[in-house]
Amino acid sequence: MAFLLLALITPLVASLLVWLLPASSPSNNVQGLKQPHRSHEDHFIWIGRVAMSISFLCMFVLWIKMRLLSDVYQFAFSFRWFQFSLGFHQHWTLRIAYGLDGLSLPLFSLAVLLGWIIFFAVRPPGEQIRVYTGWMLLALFAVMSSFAAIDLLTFILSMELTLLAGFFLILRQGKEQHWDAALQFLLYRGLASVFIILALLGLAAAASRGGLWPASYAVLSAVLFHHSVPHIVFLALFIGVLLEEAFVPLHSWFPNAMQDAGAGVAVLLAGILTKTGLYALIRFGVGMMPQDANDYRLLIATVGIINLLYAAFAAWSAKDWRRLISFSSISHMGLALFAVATLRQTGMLGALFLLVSSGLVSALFLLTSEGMFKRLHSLEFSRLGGLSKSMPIASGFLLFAALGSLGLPLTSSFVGEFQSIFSGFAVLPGFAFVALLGLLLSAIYSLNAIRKTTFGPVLDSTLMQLADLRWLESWPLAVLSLFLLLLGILPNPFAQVALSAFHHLRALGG
Amino acid sequence: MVHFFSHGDSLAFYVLALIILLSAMLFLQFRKVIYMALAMGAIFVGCAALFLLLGAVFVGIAQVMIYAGAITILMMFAIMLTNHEATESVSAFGIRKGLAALGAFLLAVILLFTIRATHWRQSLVVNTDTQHNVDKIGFMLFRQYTIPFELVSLLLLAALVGAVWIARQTKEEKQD
Amino acid sequence: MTTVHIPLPSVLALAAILFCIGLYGALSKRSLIIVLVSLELMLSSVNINLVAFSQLGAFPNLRGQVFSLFTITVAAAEIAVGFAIVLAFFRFRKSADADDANSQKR
Amino acid sequence: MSLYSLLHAHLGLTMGPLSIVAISAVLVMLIELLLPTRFLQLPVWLSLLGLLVALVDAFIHLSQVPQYSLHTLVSDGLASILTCLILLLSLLLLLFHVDELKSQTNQFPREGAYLFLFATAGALAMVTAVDLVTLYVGLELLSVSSYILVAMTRKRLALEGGMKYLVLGGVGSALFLYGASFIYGMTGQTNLYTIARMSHQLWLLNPAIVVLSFLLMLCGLGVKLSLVPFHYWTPDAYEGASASVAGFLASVSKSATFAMTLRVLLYLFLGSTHDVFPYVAAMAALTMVAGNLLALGQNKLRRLLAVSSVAQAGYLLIPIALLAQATPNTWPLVYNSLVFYLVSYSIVTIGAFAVLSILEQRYEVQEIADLSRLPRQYRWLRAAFACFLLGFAGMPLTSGFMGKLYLLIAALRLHELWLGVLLFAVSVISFYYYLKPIRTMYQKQLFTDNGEGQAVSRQTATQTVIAFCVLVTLLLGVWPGILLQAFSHVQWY
Repeated sequence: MAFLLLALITPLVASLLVWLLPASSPSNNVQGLKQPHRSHEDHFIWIGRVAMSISFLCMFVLWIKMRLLSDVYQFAFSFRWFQFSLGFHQHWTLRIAYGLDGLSLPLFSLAVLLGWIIFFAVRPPGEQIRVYTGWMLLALFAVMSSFAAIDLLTFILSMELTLLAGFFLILRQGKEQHWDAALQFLLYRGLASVFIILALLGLAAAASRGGLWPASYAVLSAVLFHHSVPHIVFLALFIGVLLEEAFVPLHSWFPNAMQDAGAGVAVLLAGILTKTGLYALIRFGVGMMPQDANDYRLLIATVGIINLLYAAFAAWSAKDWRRLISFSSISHMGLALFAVATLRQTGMLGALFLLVSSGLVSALFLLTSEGMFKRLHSLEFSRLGGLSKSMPIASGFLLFAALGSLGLPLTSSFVGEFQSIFSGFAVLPGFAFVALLGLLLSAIYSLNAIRKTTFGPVLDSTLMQLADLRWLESWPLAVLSLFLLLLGILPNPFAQVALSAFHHLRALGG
Repeated sequence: MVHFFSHGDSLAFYVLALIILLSAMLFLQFRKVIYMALAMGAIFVGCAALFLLLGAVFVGIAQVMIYAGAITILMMFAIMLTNHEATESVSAFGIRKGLAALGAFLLAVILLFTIRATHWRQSLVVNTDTQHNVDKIGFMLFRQYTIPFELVSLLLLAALVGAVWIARQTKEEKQD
Repeated sequence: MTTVHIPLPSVLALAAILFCIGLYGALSKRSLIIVLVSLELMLSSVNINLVAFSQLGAFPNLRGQVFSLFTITVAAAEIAVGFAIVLAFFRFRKSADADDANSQKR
Repeated sequence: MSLYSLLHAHLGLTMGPLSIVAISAVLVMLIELLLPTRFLQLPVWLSLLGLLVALVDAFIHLSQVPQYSLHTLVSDGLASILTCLILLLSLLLLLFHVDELKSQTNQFPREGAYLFLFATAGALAMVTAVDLVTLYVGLELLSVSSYILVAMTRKRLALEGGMKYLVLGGVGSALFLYGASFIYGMTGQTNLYTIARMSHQLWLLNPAIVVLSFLLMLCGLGVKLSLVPFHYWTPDAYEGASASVAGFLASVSKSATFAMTLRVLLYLFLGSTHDVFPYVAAMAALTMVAGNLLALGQNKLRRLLAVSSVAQAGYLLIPIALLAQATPNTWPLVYNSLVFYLVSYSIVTIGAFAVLSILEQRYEVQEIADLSRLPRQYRWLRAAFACFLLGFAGMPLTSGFMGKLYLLIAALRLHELWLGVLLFAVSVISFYYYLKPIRTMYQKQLFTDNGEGQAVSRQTATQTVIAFCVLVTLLLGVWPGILLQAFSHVQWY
């Protein structure tokens, strides 16, 4: 418990600290205009680094102390916040409650890991470090807390906090403000949270007995296992998830936000924020409304496959790396959605692997391409070419990311894709076959992009004079690659933990 | 229909109602503001007579004094002080006018229909308590309705102060 | 005179017609003074209702008459403020038309 | 008998704050008449003192057992909580009215101070009375004082706004009164408690008249609440009035009228039938949708706030519409959610208008686009305004979110899901227009103040009000328990 609390609270405290510390006046910097690495707001980013390192270490402890095959929420703690009165002697008590199980621990860890990497790998322009660090820490806290929440209200509030922090992160970067992208983010995700909140309140109302509304996950899933929920609740949740995950045809906010975002924000968006929706679908949809999930499995599978294919084609026709990365992330999430629709333990496991590895792969892609962007100020394929000669390390990481993305054995994506497709063949063979074709597409577009960027003809001589990634830039990439490999080679510990969560989703088949 | 004229009371009522409605028709018909105001005065006097007929003596007298007296006089002053040649436009079948007419007409239809459809329990024998009642009204005002009575006095004060402030001329305006 | 032989529905109908005429006047007339007086007409028809109920209703009592006294008083206060605003407004525009009091075109 | 023991007596409980406000109104009026013209601010400070005493009195008696006196006044939970709220709001409004008086552009007379008190007394009467006559007189006391307050600066827009408000408000009270006259006619009573006991019988005898009088009263109150088919006066009145008066219309007036609406509809009609309340639901839906759509096209700040208050009135109507499904067991839910949202909305409104008054006095901000003229160093003012706008929109961590969440929970609990869904859907739309001013404020081409703003004396009072409102908005957004906990001990009726 102490470690979970510590892991959660450090970013929050650090964020408050950043806001409370005075902003240093820019006048110090008038003399040294050309000092990209020594900024007057440097200490802020160090606050972020220290905070996330503490969380990162706590995460390891949590993994070690996690009891396998236990289907209760571990490290749980809660405190009462307030009550909504529902009538005479009828209350809805709202708690702030945290805990972890096999489903949330991997995603929680993904958030911690990527947050930690973000602070070491990305440095925003000097005058914005304070604002950026403050919001980023808050966003990380919010997303970690939404994974670790075991109470409806805690989840809802964390989701809303994510919205707020994400909005300001997208808005305040670079020289000018990105109102359109930020507003789009706010509207789409705001609408998503509207649907999800409605669904969750409907869930609580459906589970109410004698005027008491349960809000803790454990009680909810216990009560709801024996009672059916109106279909509209599940549909509201599903629509919310589609919006939240940027699924086709509700996806336009995601590539737009990614296009303008700085690298740190892009990693946050593609690596973590777009994973909350599927988490909610598994947690609430499959976990608490198994009957509805079963009734709508064809719909879910269809949407998943459509996304897989559409986003793969869109990624193929993308003109630059950012767009390709965003669509490839959507495509992976489509496969994960399909895996969820199989409603089998293997499928769920596959989906979870896909979520984590897609986060890792997107981050690896984004950070590597950011290294190129810093030197070239462009990520359009038409301006890249032959980088393997001048930037071998960067090209290597890019290639590795592409291989991870297309699901090469020994990477974690392989495990995910294999299990998803395997589970799919057992339940919905036709769909699984189409999904397999979609995976071929993903191989095509990733390798095509690699070919254009790293091999291919050198377009002009400036490309030849680029310096390769320095040690400071490349070690975070190495860490990411390491985790990608580790999960691919030794998936078992991870799978054991995850399976403990799926055991108690009793609705699932083999 | 026979009982219509079976009593002097109801005969008097229908005559009064006719007068009131006639004045109302004239009010709607007139174009000149001053005539409209006069028609309105006639309606108010008719209402006062109706109150007296119903036996509400105190209310009737109050109506004569306040409406037919004070308010009509005030209205005349207001018309004379502003543009006393003003007329309502003749043609104007504007949207506002049309909507207002439609709304008022619909409301009238609904009201009349509901009133007609309802069975009114009417007490034919009137309690003498309710007539020749000035002293009883006074008692009520100071017992059951003390609070609203006090509040109304506040209201009159506020209206007095406010009206004086808003309507008075400032020095600059006098120089114009 | 201890009984009043006036049919209650007729009185109510008269009040209803007057109320609607007042409503029409308040919403459609251009002269602000006439608009204000139309408001008074509406309140006056309410008074007819109250007095009628207080004498002819199912539960005849004096409350209705007291109520109508309050209405009359409040109406007087309201119209005083109204006329004051009309006068002040007239200084600006030399007009007391509702249309001129509508500088905001929606 | 000392004053203290008088206040503790049976009567003092129910009419203590009301009589304190009324008496101080008259006293201030007399003092103002005798005062030389150079004491501009003294009446306001005296009025503030009166309100403060009344607030303290109301607060001391907050947890007392409900009392009923003089056939008209009660001190049940709704009355005492709303009394506290109204006094607090008036206090805040008068406080920033002090700064308005100082400003040269405004020409607000010092008579305004006690007119505020008169209006507050009317509002207090509306929330404490359970008698149709008293309710009507209270409503009119509030309304007539408001008409005067709106028109008081005697500028062109003010007179127009006042006139429009007076005409439509007059129609509204006539409609309400007409409905009330039928209620009286059927029962021979004006007391809500007595009528409530007869209301079932009433329904059995003549349902058509019951429905008719319900609709008439609803429409009449709808004008005062600026519900949608009757909202035309709202933008004009808000635009013409000075900022504090507009804030008064949007907060005090609305709170009192909502409390009165709840009480009247509950006592008069819930005993007879639940079938009339769907009309309220329809009106709430219409107001929410139309109000939000109208607000999308507004370019002036004043009008934006005015139309947004129309939309907010739609949200506030939801609990009353929920009465259709409520049983005595769940009435507290209706009361709780309504009053919680009233508190949150009123505080946010007053904050917004306080910011607006600073903006208008210093930078003559009228249009939303003018906000870009704000100099760089007004960081706190901008943040406060953003906080209030987000509070209106219902952003998490502000009280608006908790208020809307509670409304939603109430709607779900009482099986009116569609109202809840509609509430959230239009809230999403509302983000668009509430973000417009924020967007303009935070655009990058901010400049530093070269002293070209109006030279205005320091507006300490207004700043205090703003700070207080921000604090409450955030506090209720983060920890609504303090208020909800208090509500759970309240005996609402």
